[in-house]
Amino acid sequence: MSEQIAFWILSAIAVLGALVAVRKRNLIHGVFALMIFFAALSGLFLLLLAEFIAAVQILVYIGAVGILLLFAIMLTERVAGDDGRRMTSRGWFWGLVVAAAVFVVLLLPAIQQWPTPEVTQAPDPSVEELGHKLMNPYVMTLEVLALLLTAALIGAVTAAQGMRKPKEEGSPE
Amino acid sequence: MTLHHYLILAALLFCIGLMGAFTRRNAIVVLFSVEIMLNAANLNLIAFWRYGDNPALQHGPLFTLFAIAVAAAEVAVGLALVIAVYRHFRSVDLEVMDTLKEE
Amino acid sequence: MSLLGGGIFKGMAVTLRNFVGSYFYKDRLTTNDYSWRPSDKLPQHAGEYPKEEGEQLRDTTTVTNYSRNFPMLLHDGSEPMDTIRCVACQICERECPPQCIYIEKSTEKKENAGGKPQFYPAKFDIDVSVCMSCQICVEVCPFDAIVMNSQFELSTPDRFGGLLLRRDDLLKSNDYYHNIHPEEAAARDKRIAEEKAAKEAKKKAAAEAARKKAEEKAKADAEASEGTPDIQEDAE
Amino acid sequence: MSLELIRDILVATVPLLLIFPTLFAFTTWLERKALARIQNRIGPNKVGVPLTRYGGRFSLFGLGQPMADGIKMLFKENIVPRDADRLFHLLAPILALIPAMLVLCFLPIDFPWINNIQDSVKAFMLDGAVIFFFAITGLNTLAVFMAGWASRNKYSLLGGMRAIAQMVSYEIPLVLSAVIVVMMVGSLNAAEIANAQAGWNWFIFTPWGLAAFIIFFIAALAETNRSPFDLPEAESEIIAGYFTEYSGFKFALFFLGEYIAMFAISGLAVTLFLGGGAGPGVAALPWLSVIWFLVKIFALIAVMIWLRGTLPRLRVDQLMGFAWKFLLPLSILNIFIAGSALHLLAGGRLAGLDEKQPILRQLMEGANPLVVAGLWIGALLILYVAANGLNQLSRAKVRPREYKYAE
Amino acid sequence: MSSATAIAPNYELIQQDGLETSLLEVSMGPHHPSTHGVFRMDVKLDGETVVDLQPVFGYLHRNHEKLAENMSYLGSMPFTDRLDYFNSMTNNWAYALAAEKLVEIEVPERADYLRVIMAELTRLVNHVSLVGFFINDLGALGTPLLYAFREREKILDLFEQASGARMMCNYFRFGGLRNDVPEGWLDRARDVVDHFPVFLDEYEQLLCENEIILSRTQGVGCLSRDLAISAGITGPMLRASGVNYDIRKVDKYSIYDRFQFRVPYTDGNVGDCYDRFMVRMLEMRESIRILKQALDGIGDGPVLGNAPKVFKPKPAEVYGRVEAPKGELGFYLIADGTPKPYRYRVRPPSLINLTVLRDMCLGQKVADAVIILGSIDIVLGEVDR
Repeated sequence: MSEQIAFWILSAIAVLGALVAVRKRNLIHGVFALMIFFAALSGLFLLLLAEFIAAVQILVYIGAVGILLLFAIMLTERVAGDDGRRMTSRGWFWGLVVAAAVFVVLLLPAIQQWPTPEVTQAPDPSVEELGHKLMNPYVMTLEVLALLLTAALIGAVTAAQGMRKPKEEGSPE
Repeated sequence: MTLHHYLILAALLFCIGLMGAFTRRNAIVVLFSVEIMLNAANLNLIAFWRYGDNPALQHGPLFTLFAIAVAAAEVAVGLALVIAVYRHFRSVDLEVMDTLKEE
Repeated sequence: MSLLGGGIFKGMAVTLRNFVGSYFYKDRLTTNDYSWRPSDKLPQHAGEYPKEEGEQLRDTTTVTNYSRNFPMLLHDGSEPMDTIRCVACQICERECPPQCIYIEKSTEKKENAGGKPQFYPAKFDIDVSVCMSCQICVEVCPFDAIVMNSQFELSTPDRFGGLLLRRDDLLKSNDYYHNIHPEEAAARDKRIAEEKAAKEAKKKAAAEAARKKAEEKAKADAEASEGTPDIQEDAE
Repeated sequence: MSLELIRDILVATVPLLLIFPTLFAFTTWLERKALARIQNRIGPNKVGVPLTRYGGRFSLFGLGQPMADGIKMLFKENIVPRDADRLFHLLAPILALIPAMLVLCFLPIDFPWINNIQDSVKAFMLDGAVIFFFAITGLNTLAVFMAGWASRNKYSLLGGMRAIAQMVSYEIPLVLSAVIVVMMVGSLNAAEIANAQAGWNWFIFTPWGLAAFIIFFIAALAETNRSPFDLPEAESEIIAGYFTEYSGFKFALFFLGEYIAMFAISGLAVTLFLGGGAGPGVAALPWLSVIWFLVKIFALIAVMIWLRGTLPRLRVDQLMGFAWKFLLPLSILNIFIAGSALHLLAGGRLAGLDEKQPILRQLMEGANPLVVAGLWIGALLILYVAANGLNQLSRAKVRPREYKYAE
Repeated sequence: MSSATAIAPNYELIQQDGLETSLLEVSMGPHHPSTHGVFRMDVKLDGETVVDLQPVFGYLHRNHEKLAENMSYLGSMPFTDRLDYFNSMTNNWAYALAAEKLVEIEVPERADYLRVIMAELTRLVNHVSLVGFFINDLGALGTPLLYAFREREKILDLFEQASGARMMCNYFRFGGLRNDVPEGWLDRARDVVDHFPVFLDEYEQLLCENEIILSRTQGVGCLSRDLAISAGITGPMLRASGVNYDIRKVDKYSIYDRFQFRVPYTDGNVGDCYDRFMVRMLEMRESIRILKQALDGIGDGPVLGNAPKVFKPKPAEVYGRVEAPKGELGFYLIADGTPKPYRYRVRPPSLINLTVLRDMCLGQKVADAVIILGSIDIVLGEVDR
């Protein structure tokens, strides 16, 4: 029972957060709505017994991605973050239609088997198991991910840099 | 709670993201939307793991973990691109960036 | 090479020493704990500070011979206006740097403490919201009529009227002056006595010399020199 | 939802909500008093219950001061700048408080009353408590940014930017030094980590644990914006940083959030390095562990106050340099040292160990004292040399100077 | 989007792809916790870096010079207290020196000794509280400042006993001092002077080796020797930039030639905030040396010569200057034969030392701008007059 209440509340927050994030004119408000969405999703993960993923969700999405977005907005827009121009693109109507169509398409397989049986077995939420899995069969993936993150880091730095000439030797900061 | 609840929620979130990506002109909002879509997919993965046949294998969390890591990299690079574009066009409006378009 | 972070640890040792020391050595403290004092017993004059248990004895915020706050007018006897020293010569009014003194001379003369008829201030106002306690008026006064008071608790809800001290507020007896600035007052009285004696001697000599010439004229001269302050000789 | 569940939730949470704000009030008093004494002042000593009209007051060293402050804060005018984002201006202090309060749940404080409540309420004793802790303390950054941005004040914005940069940077050494403990215990569960240090097996009594503790403590200072890392609220530079435009109770909430965060991060340090509730007499009287836990937290807070009374603050570039060029390499090196020591000790025995027990302790049992001493000296020497080298590298080049005297 | 027009030589904002970072204009002051009075700096920031800085002052302008021209010579003596309100004694002295030159008044020996004692005590007060403020600007939570104020308090108590006021002493008169010091004052002064080095040792232990202070101050706000000379900088700031110039040594005014003391200065390599801080710390030790000698050498006698209170000097021009704690404080008087000066001009060290603020701050961080301002040691009463 409590699980259901939690699910409905969390999913309402998630949907609202996502909608506000997408529709809000003020970008900073949008980022914070996006973070609420992330937080609600993290709650849903907890509800699904994936507590480690929930923690990672908060850590990465709110702690890192959100902050990064805030910084990007600070760097691009003016401090206010208010994007005063026309906010929707020219083909917005067709975009809406396509999105709705995709929703229907995605929904169809789910509706087909409508009342599904309740699931019986609960997974083991232990983080330890996850860690072992990461170390044993998926160690290669982990390494590749590390490489990818490093590459992304370097790429991001080089893409965003170039504002200043490299400083001459010995010149004070 | 059943799997379908989560699947429908994920589909809804995904479509909200899609709608944002289609309808907004601001590059950063498009980035938001992509994130929302990725998260919806993650929710699906976890839900399938939770209600699937063999949760002990931990496939769902592992996959999500990798997806989150990749998404983080994507945001970093994406934002760097937005900043680079902003520097060039002095705008993050996607409709301004049409230099490759044939006139 | 010094220890990494050694300077920080040294500084922390100093603060620790001060922390502990403040409990044991009262002279480390800068402030007095007067919180036990009921509000109606708070000091009114500079001299009323501490010297009770729990307060620092080293604190030197006591009355000194030279502590000054706002000026006051001296009188010698019991009835202020009969023995006021001020003759309304208005030198202080002229010299006051912030010009906070306002004097109106009386129209007729009245006998002062010495028994001589003198002008007196019909009005003598000091705006203490302007006064900056510089003591210049005291220094230029040729009659030792104005000196510094040490009362400082003058706060009032009336900003203009309350801070404008009238002649009668300003009049204080010489005994009071002796009470608040004993050393300074004694020195001043001694000097006045000396000057008086010298003047009397001079007067006597002058009178004797004059008697040889013409009695009336000499008398008039002596009176004139008494009535004119010394300062005017300097100002030449 | 049954009544029992609600009761159990209340039993589990309400005491936390009462104890820590009370301790916060006490800590503000303690800080003011200690700072005053460091500065050779007396500090708050007046607030109390007057006994008679003329003097005589039951003041008890001014312990009533926090209450007076609280009342004052409550009745102050709430000023919002005209151009401020009113919603965010209101939300920021609340958001600053929530994560700080939330992470308190992860601390393994064995309150006697939570032993007989349902397991589902103890869910906060999560398997990944440590990682959750870091995740949620990271949210504080957002509140700070919100406050800085919503105030529409340049100083606030500068403070908010500084806060974000600082918190994001120092989170890394913070987590990396916690990793050492996780490595040694083999668990992310706070309670398990605390249990692994029962008796005197505190992790601070290992060379890498000691180094990690120092790094952790320094990073924790930066995370909680304490001196010498109080740049986001640097008074002499940017007025009060992100809460320049806050007044009254909102300001008090920020203050509360900051102190609760101090408790939380000190509590984590106690859990990770100082043995949790371990201490003399715990075996006989289990409730003593709560006392010990709080005593250790207050010991750390006392050091924070002491540092605040002594040190000036760093500059913003030095602050970032310190995190990235000094603490980060050191903590990585520390992990390497701990790992290689583990392998050095283990040799071939690694496979035969019981996974449910702290790995390192099993290895250290029965080790030669000479080896242990060698490990201590070796590890600390390497770390010290590395620290010195890093210090030399990152220090600004300054030409030598000489003071002469002219007769 | 404002562009940085004037940028320090060591700081270059390279414009590439037409991008310039938008600058943040911050008006620091006149009510800012660390602006040392009602001083305002209009700072343009690129992130945290200062790209432009415009000092704005005048909030405390009180028409000091014109007031003095409408007042007798004695009347402006109390107003000189208000110039540099930390060091009223040296302000008085500089003015008294100028006026004494004008009317050629001799000062009794005891008065000269007392003047030296007061001036050096003032120097201790100024330097010790400056160091406290400076460290406070660095971000220490008032601890060094309060230690400094405890010592300052002892000296202010001495001032109060002698002159009746703690800060606005108004103690010097043309031809000597207003009154003699009270009985036992010299012993108390000796006591204070003897204990001061103990405090200085503790202070140095607290501050001089602290790594944070070193890294914050070294290499920050460098003032080159040439710039210091050509900008007319005086006082400890000039000596920190490596110029050996002290008016006590150059003019040997009053009886300074009787004392053995040294003037600390640097080799002029750096001239940064740390040098300015250290030069002041070292100067305090020398002041204590002077004080000890003066307290031992003082004899009995009158403290005020037979000087008139109000006078009409012959038409003349004089310039009297002393080494105030902040630098050269000079008074330039033109007399036209009336009891009031025709022209009365103050050469305030604070204002002239402040002129190089912009040169020192450009390219530094905003936090550095604060401590550079702190290390200049200004008092707005003197800057704005």
